[in-house]
Parts: sequence; structure tokens; C-alpha cells
Amino acid sequence: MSVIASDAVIKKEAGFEPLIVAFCCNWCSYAGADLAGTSRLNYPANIKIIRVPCSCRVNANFVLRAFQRGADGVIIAGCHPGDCHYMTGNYYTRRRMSLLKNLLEFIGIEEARFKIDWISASEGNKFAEVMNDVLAKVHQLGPNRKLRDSRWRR
Amino acid sequence: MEKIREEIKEIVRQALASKEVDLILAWEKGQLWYDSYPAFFTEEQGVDSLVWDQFCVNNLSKYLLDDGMAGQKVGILVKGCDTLAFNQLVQDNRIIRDNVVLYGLPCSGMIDPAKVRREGLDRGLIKIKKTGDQLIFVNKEQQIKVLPTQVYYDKCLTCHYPNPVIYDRLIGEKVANETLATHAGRFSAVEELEELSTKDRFAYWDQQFSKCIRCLACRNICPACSCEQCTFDDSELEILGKAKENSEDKFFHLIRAYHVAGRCVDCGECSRVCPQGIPLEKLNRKLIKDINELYGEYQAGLDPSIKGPLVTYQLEDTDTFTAGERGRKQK
Amino acid sequence: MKKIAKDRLSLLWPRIALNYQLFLPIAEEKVVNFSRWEEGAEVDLATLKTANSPKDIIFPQTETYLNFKQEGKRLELEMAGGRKDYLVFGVSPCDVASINLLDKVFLDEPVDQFYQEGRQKGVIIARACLNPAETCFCSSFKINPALAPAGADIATWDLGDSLLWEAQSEKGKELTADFDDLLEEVSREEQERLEQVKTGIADQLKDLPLVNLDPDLIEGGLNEIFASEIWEHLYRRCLGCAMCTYVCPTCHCYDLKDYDGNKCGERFRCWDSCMFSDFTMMAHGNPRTTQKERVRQRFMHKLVYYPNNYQAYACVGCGRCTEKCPVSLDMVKVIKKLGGERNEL
Amino acid sequence: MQRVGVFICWCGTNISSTVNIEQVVAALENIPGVVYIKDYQYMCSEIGQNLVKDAIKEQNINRVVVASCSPRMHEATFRKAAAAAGLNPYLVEIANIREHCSWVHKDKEAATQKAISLTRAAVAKAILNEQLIPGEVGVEKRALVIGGGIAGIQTALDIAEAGYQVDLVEKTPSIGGKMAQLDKTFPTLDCSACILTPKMVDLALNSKINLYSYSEVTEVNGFVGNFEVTINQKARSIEMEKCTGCGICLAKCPAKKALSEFEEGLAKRAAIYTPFPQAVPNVPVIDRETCIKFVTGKCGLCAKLCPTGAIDYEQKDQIVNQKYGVIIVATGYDLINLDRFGEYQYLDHPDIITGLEFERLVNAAGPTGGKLVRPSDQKQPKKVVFIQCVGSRDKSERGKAYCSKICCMYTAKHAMLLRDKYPDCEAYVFYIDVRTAGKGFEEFQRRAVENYGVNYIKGMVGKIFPGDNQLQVNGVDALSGELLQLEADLVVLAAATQAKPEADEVARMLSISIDRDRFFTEAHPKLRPVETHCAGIYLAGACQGPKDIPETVAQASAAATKAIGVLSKNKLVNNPCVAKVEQAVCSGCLACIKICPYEAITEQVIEEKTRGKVRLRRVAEVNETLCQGCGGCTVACRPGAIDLKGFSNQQILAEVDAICR
Amino acid sequence: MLREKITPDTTKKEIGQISEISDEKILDCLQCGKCTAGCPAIHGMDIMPHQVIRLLQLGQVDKLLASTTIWGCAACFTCLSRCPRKVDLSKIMEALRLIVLRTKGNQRLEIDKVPELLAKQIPQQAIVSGFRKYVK
Repeated sequence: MSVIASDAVIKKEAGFEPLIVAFCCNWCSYAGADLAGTSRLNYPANIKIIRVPCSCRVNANFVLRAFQRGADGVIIAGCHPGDCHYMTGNYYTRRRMSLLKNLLEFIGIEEARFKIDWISASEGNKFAEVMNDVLAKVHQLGPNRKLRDSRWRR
Repeated sequence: MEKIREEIKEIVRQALASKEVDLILAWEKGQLWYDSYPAFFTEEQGVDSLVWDQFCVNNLSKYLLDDGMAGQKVGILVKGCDTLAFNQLVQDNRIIRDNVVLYGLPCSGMIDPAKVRREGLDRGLIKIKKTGDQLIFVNKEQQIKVLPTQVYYDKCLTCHYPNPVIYDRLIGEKVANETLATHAGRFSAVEELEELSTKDRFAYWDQQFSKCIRCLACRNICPACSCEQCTFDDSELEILGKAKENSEDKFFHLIRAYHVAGRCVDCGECSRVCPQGIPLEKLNRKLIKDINELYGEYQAGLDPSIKGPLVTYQLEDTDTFTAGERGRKQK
Repeated sequence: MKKIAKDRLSLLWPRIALNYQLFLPIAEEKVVNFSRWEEGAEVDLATLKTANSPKDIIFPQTETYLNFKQEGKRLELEMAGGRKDYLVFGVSPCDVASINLLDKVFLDEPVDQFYQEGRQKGVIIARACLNPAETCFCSSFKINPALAPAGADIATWDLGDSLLWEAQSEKGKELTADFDDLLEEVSREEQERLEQVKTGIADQLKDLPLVNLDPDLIEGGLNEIFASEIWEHLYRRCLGCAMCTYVCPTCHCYDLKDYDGNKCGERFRCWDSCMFSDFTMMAHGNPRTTQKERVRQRFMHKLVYYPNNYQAYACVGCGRCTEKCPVSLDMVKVIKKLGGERNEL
Repeated sequence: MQRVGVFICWCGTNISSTVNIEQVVAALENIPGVVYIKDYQYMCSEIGQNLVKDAIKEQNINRVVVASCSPRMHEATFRKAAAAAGLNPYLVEIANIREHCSWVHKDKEAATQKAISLTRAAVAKAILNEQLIPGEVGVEKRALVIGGGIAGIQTALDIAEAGYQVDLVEKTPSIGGKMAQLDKTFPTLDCSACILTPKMVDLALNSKINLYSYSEVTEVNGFVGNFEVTINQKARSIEMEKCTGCGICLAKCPAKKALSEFEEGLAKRAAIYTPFPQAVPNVPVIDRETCIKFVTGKCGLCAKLCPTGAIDYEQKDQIVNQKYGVIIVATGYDLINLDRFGEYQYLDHPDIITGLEFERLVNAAGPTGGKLVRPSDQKQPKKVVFIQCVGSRDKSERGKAYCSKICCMYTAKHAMLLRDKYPDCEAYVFYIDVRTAGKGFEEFQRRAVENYGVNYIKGMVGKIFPGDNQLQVNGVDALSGELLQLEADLVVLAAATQAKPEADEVARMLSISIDRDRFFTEAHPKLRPVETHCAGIYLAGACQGPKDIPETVAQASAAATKAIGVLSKNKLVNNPCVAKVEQAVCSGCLACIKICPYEAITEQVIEEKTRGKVRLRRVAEVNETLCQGCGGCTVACRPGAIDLKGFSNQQILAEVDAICR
Repeated sequence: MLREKITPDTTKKEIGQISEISDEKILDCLQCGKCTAGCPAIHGMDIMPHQVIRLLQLGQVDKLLASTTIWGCAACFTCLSRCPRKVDLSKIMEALRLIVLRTKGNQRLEIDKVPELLAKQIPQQAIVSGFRKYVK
């Protein structure tokens, strides 16, 4: 009872507007997003940010819940290793999310749907770049049907 | 094995008689040939029904969490894989080591009744004998010689700890670590899946997960799933509903596997008990394999004093998501 | 009585599938379950004991009651239902018997509309159990594996190269007529072979290890059994999983839940298990706080409460719990402990 | 029952020109729990804040959602407003519809939909907000200043002035930093040493200040009010208490081959040395790499000659552990390495020097006694070419994209000094732009051109060809479009400034962030220019970005003020968004303890009654004053027994759900 | 000349073409003149390299298309290696040459002339690069 739409179906889906949920750590990436704003660097409105104190606050549950609720891509952004406001948080993020990412790939979720990256408070440019990049890739992949709850409407 | 069984019974009787322990966790024989199930012995007299045969597959260490045992000294019979689980429970602070007496039992493998049935060896079965490298299935008409690899549980074929890694008393001779040769193949099934395309991998797992009836046996048997209250049972958070829904099945299995990452001792009990034959061990082993490759070889339950891979880090750790830092990439 | 040659079954399936959702025992990697048939599926009529009973076809694990939609502050409700016609082929006699037990619960007043619709839309084609397994004890509940109990629309017997086919209800007769071109008349010799087969089954039954089980021998009334000491010993190894209840063909407890699907949603029922700690959770908490009480509840229901209400045991001896329970806490052990055994094995 | 009030800010037109406010209001009306919606031009203004306060009082709302700019900007403002109206401030939630929405999206419809979505998420989170009450923690009344240049000196003096203990850690043997190397300072041309050394002496004599020279900070733990710092005092090989600074050892030391760091390598120094005569402390250091005693084991002359027996060859590094309430980072800057600027031949010719070397060459206390001569032949130059922007404003790999800020002014100063002292010497300055923003700066630079006859050439030098006697400088006057070929005697390069190479390490140690140029990042570029993101750690001077002396001193005093603000408190209130444990669910695996960077979680044994038996159970407990609220533990905790107040599992899931609607 | 606009609309197309062909950002240039100061081919140029960019910034493409500078550039990359703004002038010169060749079609070198040049013992590299440069 597979739910994957064939490639052809996905491509046909006109006006596909991906939804990307981005978890951003308060100190670096959220500030980086603020800087992108202050610098008026455009990125698409499809990306919606949830503020967390540290990337290590992001639970695998949150990622999967976003996918269940129809997110087409999920991003976790934190301080660069070594820059964590809480000293060690992103080192744990690195291990946890490396494993989660591989696990998702292992059950056949497209690699590009789940992005983790380090974006510092000064990298407004990088923030916009990463967002644009993920969006472009997700756009190409089409809507997430694999992890989405079939009862959820968006 | 019979000889050792008698030795075990004697030791258990003595331990109970001398009040060295208040209770002993062991196995008992049921109505059918393969039916050796967990049993709790508190009285010397009851020990007659204790059994030690090639069907004592159940890992008993999780019963040590039973709050009815609070304040008691408990004895437990443990195989190699069981001791890894025991250690993991000690590491997770679920067991106080000193309250438990471990009777270690070297084990060369347990027989999978399903394989016996599939081979048609169960018809009129009277008993199973072990001689050297072979098993002899005795029925009314004949004796059939069988190689252990034909009937042992899959998990036993890739077992790498046939002898207890921790015990207070060892019963019987240690067995040679002969299965190590196949241990190399521990990750071969994972690798096969990794070789597939994303689409095919999804098709595979989608089909597997859709079989799930969410009976939670895999979770409840797991020695690493030892929480007071599982997050899935948190009625306030309700991260998992009860509907039989594809995305919820996936959520359950991903989080179950992820929550035991770094603590899964690879005992294979989850796959064994799954009534639908979902190969859950492949998820666990994928995580073990990644941990080993990314953060160094780690065997959960081997040494409780070593911090698990997810509660520690190295400054120079690699990751699987930034450019140039990808760990082993799948197709 | 009619028959259909085995090699013509592959013609039968697509014919059925034209008008029905067709469910057949289908093997997927060593596990056989009733699944929707589609071209190329690996139909396995040899395996008699499917991993799950066909219960989930009649009484799905999750079933929508009503759908709702939100428009501004307005909420629109719409009853679910509208099941399609379906046909289950190859139901074992014990599983047919279990459907009758479910009927007692769901079709009794107040009638469960969804279940009723499910029953009405369904056709059950039974298949006699020619090779009972060692975990089987249907005869303890007066079920004859050689026959299809009432409730099956058509009974079939596997004679190797063909299936004997006999309609047992009006629906069954209509269907038999529909497929007349695929069916053949049965010869006298085949009739005789069927009788032989039936005798063979009876002989096999005598040799089964659990044949001496007899719940009628259980002594004591509700209160005595409830207070029995056996529960204290039995429950301890229970893991608290729901495997026994979910593979059981007669367990029928369910929970009602709502799903908020964003401006729309549904109220649905889904199987629940008395083994779970949150079963029948109420505002004040849970009526059964320990696993002992939960284990007792399950077996009391099967052996005492249900019989008190419906004059039948809520077990058909299919042996699934016996085979699957990870810790062998099964019906057989309970009946034995309660004295329901004719003599020692 | 939660009654949510939503306040939507137009931010003038910053939000309202992209986000259709009416549409947002309409969409929010249907959200259960939202009972009051108000939009206003400037919600952060007093009138706007009053709208919030009035609604709390009059509309009986008990959750506030403000859809406005980033919470990093005005969360505190609205929390205060709510508190003033009697609502617990942590019941306020901000939806960032400016930085994350109106400023980054052009499509109005999309931006409006996103604003609705973000606000909806904030409402979902706010409904689950709980009243939080901050805890308190004591303050260690002692400041640590890292770096003993003018920034560090000024900070230390200011804090000491306020009456608090200060420890100053300087890596080199003496404080003074770059300013001590300078000759004159722009735009007043007063002598650098004359204004700096009195401050150095003040510092040395100040009883509130404890100086750790020739020392480095090796470890920093803790948090504002309670930093635990480890300082490594490197072995000087001299006992500080005994040394009188008489200088006999320096004079008699036979090993005089090392290049003087202070003199930018233009002079030699002894193996036992003080960097410069006015050094503070005036106690020498033995450079163990060039000291004959340390290299060969023989010599020991200084020990024999020392009248007080202060020389101690056996001295070891000493570790000091100290607690501090605040830390000021004033680690300064460096000049970039000119290796990769081959066209300027800096490495290959002694007469091509940096600006800092020029300072030493014209300094009366410098290696030439203030006489400007060419390093190659000690002759006085007749034509000097100054080249600005060597590596500054340079986007390529070899330079720095930013403006080094000080070069225009010091080059003008150099040219002026040159022309003043040696009127017969010609001065040429190649520049891209001359930047003179600063009090008296423009006038100063114009004086160089108009009064001192310095030749300013808008253009750059393509290449320098060292000739037999002179340096052929090939440049262009970009304005006239004429090529220039100057035969110069001396070329002075205004090398770009850069962050110290150790900046990464310092940042990691202090858990503060650095920008892509590796300068430390301030908490806010305009409004919090001396704070870092880490509470209690402040920045002073060029470690935060290129600065001249007045700016450095101003920032140093500002940092001191911020530090004094903390030190003057007896208690600090904590962030109440900390972890909490639900002990009934805690399994006692204590994974949380293993990963907590603050050691804020401890083990506790509780008694629990189950089925008539008493069971002892291990559980985790959070020390709320130590917890900083990162939330790492909440993820390590599989059953979710440990949760983060203000960012609970339920709240984040609710946000996810709301955002996906 | 009195300009009403810094970049006249009439030359927008060419400016666009130049940035498309060269993929260089002319606005990056600070007019420091370093390219000019170090250019070894400067003596054959009527417009200085840094002025080339200035003219582009001003939209005065016509002057450039008529200049000797664009043909004189040897594409030696000295300017690029020293440019603080990483502007690759040789690419811009190439773009300008291409525009001339594409619009006017007047090849500066004909293939028949090549053997003749070989006879003159001009280095082969020079002939090849000249061929590339002057022929499209």
C-alpha cells in the first residue's frame, strides 16, 4: 500500500509550493536569519522558522512531526562547531542528527529533504543561500508524501 | 545440556535454600517442545520444572525492572547476549548491580521453532540431541542430522558474545567464539539495503512498516527500552496516535530505533518477537553501523563504565550533512 | 457441491476482484496474512494459520466514524461509512467461528452500524482445516476443523488438485451461480475422498498435543476465578504488549479518538488492548493499575465474562497467542491452571 | 482558560508595506483562544506598549502575542510592558514578521500568508506558556581583563576606579600593547608613550588591580557572576618579588642575537630582556630558546650578577584558579602577513617596511634613536613612498575585505612627521580613497597635503623593482591616467589589520562568537556594541574590529561600565527558561547529567511507594541557577521526563503543527 | 559633455552582454588603478585598464569598442593576480573584443595569414592566442 506518487505525477502537480520548517538556534542561526532580514537578502516565504535555544534542543520527534504535518523539507541550523553559545550543544546535535539523517535516508527519504547546517550570526548570506538551496532541491523532489500523515490537509 | 541443566537446578536449589537470593529468574518448560518460557523461582521445591535447553531464548534481565522485586536479592540465569543487556540496564541505572547474582551460561545458539517447522522437522518430534557440531532431531521413525545454521535463530548466527561478559558464577564450559566468522556479516543486510536506490529502499521499508500492527512487543521486550514511561505512552504529549496510519507506523519505528541508538546491544529480540516478521534488527544495525563508522567502534553493554556514543562527542567528529564531511553516503 | 480446479483459481481471482475487494492469504517474506489481492500476488492457500486473523478486514484496526471540516467558525460533520463489497477467501473454520463471536457483540442491541455494514458487504469463503497445527485447540471449543461453521457463505476443501466448493448461504449460492463457468460438478469418487479427508482430520485431532484442553472443566464461578492465586504467578512474565489481543480473532476492544487534520479531521475508532496501561483511561485514572489486573481481565473476559453474557467462550482455539506470545503467556496455560484439562499430557 | 491577545505591529511601513495587516487580523480571528486583536503603527512605542498594557487590564487577556520585529530586538520590551500590567512576562510570545518575513520577501501575498503562519505558531506556543519566575545567583565581585593593551589598561583602571578587584592577564612580559610601540598619535601628534606610560604606572600601583603578565588564560567555565578561570603564569625565570629592575642582567647578557619583538625586528635584544625600558612590570624575562644557559647548560652569568638573586632557572609555569563575575576581552589585533604580496617585495628588501616598523624608526626611543634611516644602509632617505590599503578592502584570498580604518590617518601622520623632520625628503602617498571620519581627522590629513606638501596620488602601485640603490616604484595616477615611475629610497606599506590568530581559540574557550573575519562578535551591532552573546563577557578594542585609540578607549570605558553594572549587583536574576524534571517519569538513566555543559543536573534518590513496597529510585534534578537553558538534556531524555520551560516539547510540537497549517 | 544619467539606457544592452560574457562584476572595482600600474601591455593602450572599467561603469561602451586597449591586452592576468577586488579584467577585455567581432564581423586575422606569420618566427603560442583573440 505504497503511497509514493510516481515522478510523473509529482511533476504534473502544478503550483507546488513547498513548506520548509527550519529550526534555528537562538544565538547563531536565528540571528543569522535576522541578519538576512536586516540585509534584505531575499529568500522564499516557504521557509518558516521556529526558534529554539540551541540546535541541541531539536528532538527527532520534532523533525518527524514536521514531516507528518506536511512539511516538504526540514532544516536544523545551529552555531558552527566550536561556537555554541552553550559550549557543547552543537557537538551533540552533530552526532544525533548525523545518525537521524542517515536513518531517514536508510528508510528511503530523499537526502535533500532534511538539511542540517551551521550558520553563524554573521552569515546572513549563508542563511539565505542555504534556504534557497534547500528550497530549490525540495522543489525538484516534489511534495513529501512518504512521511506525511494521509489525513493531514495543507 | 541435560547435565548442565541438572547442575543449574542444584545451584538454584542451594541458592534459594541458603537464602543467598530471594528469587531466581530462569526458564520453565511448557506444553510444547519449543516452549521454554521465563519463570520466577522462589521455592526450592518448585525448581524441578526449571529448564535449560536450546529454546531458552528469552532474555530475562528486563524482569529485573519489576518493581515487585524492590529490596530483594535476585538471581538470574544469563546467556552471553543477556549479559550485554544486563550491563546496558546497569549503565542506564535501571538495575543495582549488587542486588543481583548472575549465573552465567555459555550458549552456542538457540533454535528457532519457525525454522524447524519450515524444515518439517517438527512432525512427531520427540527430542533434539546435540553432538559435536550437529543437531539430531529424533522422531518416532528416524533421527535427522541437521546443521545448527539451518535451525538456529538468525540472531544467533551473527552472535559475537556466546559467553557471558559478566557473571558471578559461570555454569558449564565457555564455548569457543566460533561464530565470530559470521559476525563479519552482521551488517551485510544493512549494506544490501544501502546499495538500493532511495526509491527502492523506501518501497522496501514502506511495505515492512505497513505490516506493523503496533502491538509494541518489540518495544516491550527490548532491554534498552527501559523507561519508566515510554514517550509513546505520554498522553499529554501524544506524539504517537493509535491509528493504524502509514506515517504513524514510520514514526513509531524510526523513533523506537533512534531511542535505542547507542544503547542497543543487538540481542535481536525485537525481530524475534515481531508477529509480522518486520526485520527490525536492520534498523538497529544501521544505527550501530553508522555509529561505528562515524564515531568509532562501540558495543553497547560491554562495559557500563564507557559513556555511550550519544552522550559524548569529540571536537573532531565528522558529520553526515555538511559538504565534504559526509559519512558514508548512501545511494 | 461443486469444485474448482486449482489451476483455474488464477482465473477466479480477477473475476472476483471485478466486483469485490478480494482478500486472500498472501505471503510476504515468510509471513502469510490476508491482504488485498492484486495481479502477481503470492497466494498461499497451504498456510492455514495466517499471522493475523482476518478480523481486521471485517473490523478494521482503524475505522473512520465521521469526517469533519471547518469553514471559519462553522464545523461540518459527515458520517463515514460506505464500505465497498468485499470477499475474503480461505478463512479457517476457527476464524469463521470467531466472526460469529464478534457478531454477538456488535450486532446485539445497540447495533454497531459500521460493523453491521461491514458484515453485510462481506462474503466469507471458508476453507476446511486439513492440517491442524500443534498449537491448535479448536476442538476444545467444539469447532470442527473439517467443516465450515455457519457464518461462512461458501465452504471449500482442498483436495490437492482441486477445491471442493459448497454454498452455505444465499449470498454463497448467488456467487456460485456467478462463477458457474469456472466450477465443475463433483464426482462420486471425489465425494468419497472428501469423506476420507474429514476422517483424516478427526484422526489428526486426536494426536494433537492440546486436544485434552476443556474449558468446561474449569471449576468455580466468577468470584472464585477472579480471586484465584494463579494470576499472581502468571502475570509476572507478561511484557504488557498487545500482541495477544491484536492477533486474537475474538478480541474486539477499541478506543475512540479524534484526529485534527487542519481545518478538517476525523473521529475514528482503533483497536485498543486491555494489556496497555492506558486502556480505558478515564479522568480519574485507570481502573486496572497493575499488569496482574490487566492479564486477569483478558482471560476473565474470554472465559467468564463473555460466556456469562453470550453463552459461549470468547476463544476459538486458533492457537495464535500460543504460537506468538513472546513469553508463552497463552490461553492454554491459563485454562490448564484453572483446571480445564481432561488429564495430564 | 487561555485568553490570547494578539498585537500586530506595522513597524511604520517596514512590515505593513509587505504584509497585509488586515488580512492577518482576519485570519487570526478564527483561531480558538484568540480573543483580542490590535494592530498599530509602532507597537514598541509608548502608545503601542500601552495598547498591550490596557488590553491585559481591560480585556482580561492572559497571553500576549506580539507580531513584530525579531524577539532579539523587542522581546524584553514587551515582557516588561506585560509585567507592568501585572502579567507574568513569560506569557508573552513574539512572532518575527519583520526580519523573517517582510524584510526578506517581496511577494505581498506570500509574505502575508507567512506572517499569518508565524503568528499562528506564536499563538499556539503562547497558549502553552506558563508563568515563570526567575531564580537568583550571587556575583563574584572581581573582574578579569584579558589583554594588556590600551583597551585592557583602560578597562582595568575604570573598573578599579569603581572599587572592584580586577585581574589583568597579559600574554607578553609587559603591558602596553601596540600603543607602546607608536611614536606619535593622530590627529594631535602628541607622544604615544607620554600618554600611555602614566596609565601603565597607575595600573601597576593600583591596589585593586592584580597584574598577571607573561600569562595566559587556559580555561573558562561557569557563567555570568561566576566564571571559573584558569590562568597559566608562564615561567619568567625571574622571581618577581626580588627583582628591582636594575637592568644589570640585560646589559651583561652575552646572548644578544634575538630580534626584538617590540622593535618589530629592527633591533636585537638579549636573551634576558624587558621588551622596552618603561615596561610594566619592569621585570625581565628569560627567553629560554635563545638563553645560553638553557640551550647549552653553561653561562648563568645573569644569576651571578644579579644583586638580589632574583634569577631562577628552575622556575615552572604556575596555574592560578580564580573566580570572576565578569570577563572583558581586549586581545587586540595584528597586522596581516605580507608574504603573499609579492609585487611589494616586502620580504625581499629591507627598505620596504610596514607602518609599524616606520613608527619604531622615527621613535626617539627606537633602534635609531629617532633618526630616520634606511635599514639597508643607514642612510637618510630622500624620497619615501607610502602605499595604503595593502591587503585592506581586498576581496581576494590574500587580503581582508574590510577597511582597516587606521591606515589613512597614520599614513598622513607618517608623511607629516617625515616632512616635518626632513623637509628635503619627498613624500608620496598612494591611496584608493582617503577616509578621515573622526574629530579633527580631515583637517589633519589636509594639513599633510596643504601645509606639509605630501604628494597624495589616487592610484596604486603595480610593482616595486628593487634597483642598485633605490626602489623603482611603478604606479599610476588613476585620476590623470598617467603612469608614474618613482625612484624611492624607502617604501612604507600600510598593511591591513587583522584579528589575532588566537581569536578562534579564545572564542571557543569563552563560548563567544567570532565573525567571518575572526573578530569577536558583539551582541548587537548598534545597541549592544560591547556585549557578547555570552552574558558577563564584554569586548574592548580592536579585537572586536579595527579601531583607533580614541575609539578603543571609549569602548574600553563602555565595557568597564557594563562590567561594573554586573559587579555592583549582589544577585543576578536567572533566565527562568531552564530545564525541569518530572520525577515520576524519570528513569534515572542520567544521560542528561552526562551531556550537561554546566553540571546543572545532579542525581537524587527518591522513595516511591508501589504496591505497598518502598522502592528507592534514582532520578535527575536540575539546579536552576546553574542551568542555562540550552535544552540538550531534553533530547537526551528519551521519555521526555526532562523538559525545558519556555521551550517545552509540547510547545515546539504545537508550533510545528501551527506552522504546517 | 553634460550627462543626465550616469549609465545611459542606450548602452544597457551591451553592458548586460559584457557582464554576461565575462561574468565579472564591474561595480566591484574601486578604481585604485593597480591594474594599470602593473600592466605590461600598457604601452599599446589608448585607454588605461582601470579606465576601461570606469567607462563601463559610466556606460560608455562605444569608446571602448573603438579603443586599441582591448586588442592590446595580452590576457596575462597580472591585473587579476593583484586586483584587491578580484575583478578579472582580461575577461572583460575578451567580452569587449567579442562584441566587436560579433557585431562588425571584421576578423583581425585571417587563417591564410597564419603560415606567413609562422615564417616570421613569431612564437607559436603568440600565433595561437592571437588567432583565438582576433578570430571568431
